[in-house]
Amino acid sequence: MKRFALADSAIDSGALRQALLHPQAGGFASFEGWVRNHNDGRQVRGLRYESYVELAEKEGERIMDEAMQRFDILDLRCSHRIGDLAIGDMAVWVGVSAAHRDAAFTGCRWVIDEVKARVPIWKHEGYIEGDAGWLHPRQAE
Amino acid sequence: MKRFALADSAIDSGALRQALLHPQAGGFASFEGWVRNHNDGRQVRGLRYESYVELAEKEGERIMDEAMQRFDILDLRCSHRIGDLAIGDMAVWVGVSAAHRDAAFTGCRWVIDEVKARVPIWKHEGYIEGDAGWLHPRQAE
Amino acid sequence: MIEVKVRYFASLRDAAGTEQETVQTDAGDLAGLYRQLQSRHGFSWPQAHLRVAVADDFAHWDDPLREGSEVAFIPPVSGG
Amino acid sequence: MIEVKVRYFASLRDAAGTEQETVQTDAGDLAGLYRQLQSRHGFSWPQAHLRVAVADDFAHWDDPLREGSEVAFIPPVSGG
Repeated sequence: MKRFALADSAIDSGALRQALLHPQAGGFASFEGWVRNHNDGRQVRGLRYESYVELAEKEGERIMDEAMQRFDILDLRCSHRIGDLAIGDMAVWVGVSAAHRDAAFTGCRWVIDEVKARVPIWKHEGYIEGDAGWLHPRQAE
Repeated sequence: MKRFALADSAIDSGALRQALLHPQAGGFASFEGWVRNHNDGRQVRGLRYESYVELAEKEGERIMDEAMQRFDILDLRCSHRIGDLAIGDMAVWVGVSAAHRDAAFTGCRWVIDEVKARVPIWKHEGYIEGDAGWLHPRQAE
Repeated sequence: MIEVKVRYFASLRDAAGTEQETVQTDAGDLAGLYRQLQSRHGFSWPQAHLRVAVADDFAHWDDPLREGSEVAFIPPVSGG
Repeated sequence: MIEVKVRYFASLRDAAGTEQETVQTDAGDLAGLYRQLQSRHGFSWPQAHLRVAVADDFAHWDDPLREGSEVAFIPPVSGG
């Protein structure tokens, strides 16, 4: 079963959440990344996510497996958009269910941090001035 | 505007989330408490939440105001069920939007912890053996 | 003697057998009122484990009682 | 000389002017291949800021190159 997915159209977070319902679950933490209208002091018009799909799917799934090992959680899902997005669109969704809220929060936070650091997806931002550029933050070395 | 509510029927988390959409928001963290089928080693059949409504609404709203002051967040909502709930039902929902994910996560976690510690709501659990009882955890003193 | 209204919640309500009652009391403060009601109803909660509210807001145990006050005793909460 | 396939992403693709190309190379390892392509395309990325993949999985810069390998150079990621 795959827990991580790339989505080339709007993420259906309701369906992802539904898969995490579990009679032993007492807590469910989720995170959504939304396209915001500003970044690093510039006004953003919209953006495009590109991915190295084959590797992104593998690495995303490895993050899901590691989270299941590392935290006392019941299940989790993550979906990341690729393609063109407008301000306010959901770029990424992470959901984690657990017996207790502490593991749900910690697992959810860990997953989004790992996805941002490890999964080969790149953001191409368009600015209101008409120019555009790739975001390539320096990795922790 | 009220950000905290007691709900005597199913929480409409979609509508609550909708109120938090904001063009400056880059991150949205949410937490749901679900009624789980076990607690403290006992099998739970269902539960009932009772509240001191007048004070719970005031104290809940104070927590919302404190969170707005304390964290770099854009907006938040919290709703807590009262009345009879079955296994899997949503007991509480917290959602927080922020420019960056760190504040969204930290604020969301803080709110659910404060709500559980401070808002006069009591859980009456029914067990599969047929008995039932109030949960009155010892407060941090 | 003054008359106050007292509200009970959760296990305190079960122990009192009522959601609320009107009480005649000569207690000087909220702590004194709780001692009187604890002995009348046999509440097992020590005062240190409870909070107290007056007129729907949290109060201090040494706040004075006033005629007509609406007092609530609040056992440890368990929402969430 | 061996023949390998190279894929580029994001700003590296813009700089190379292509998503992928077939390359004849005598480089002994992935680091050597990047040095050759960096000089050919004028990539501004130092190798230390990139990761490298072979056959759709992460690889090490000192892994040897094999005939037919599919290599990808991965600039710092920015998902989320």
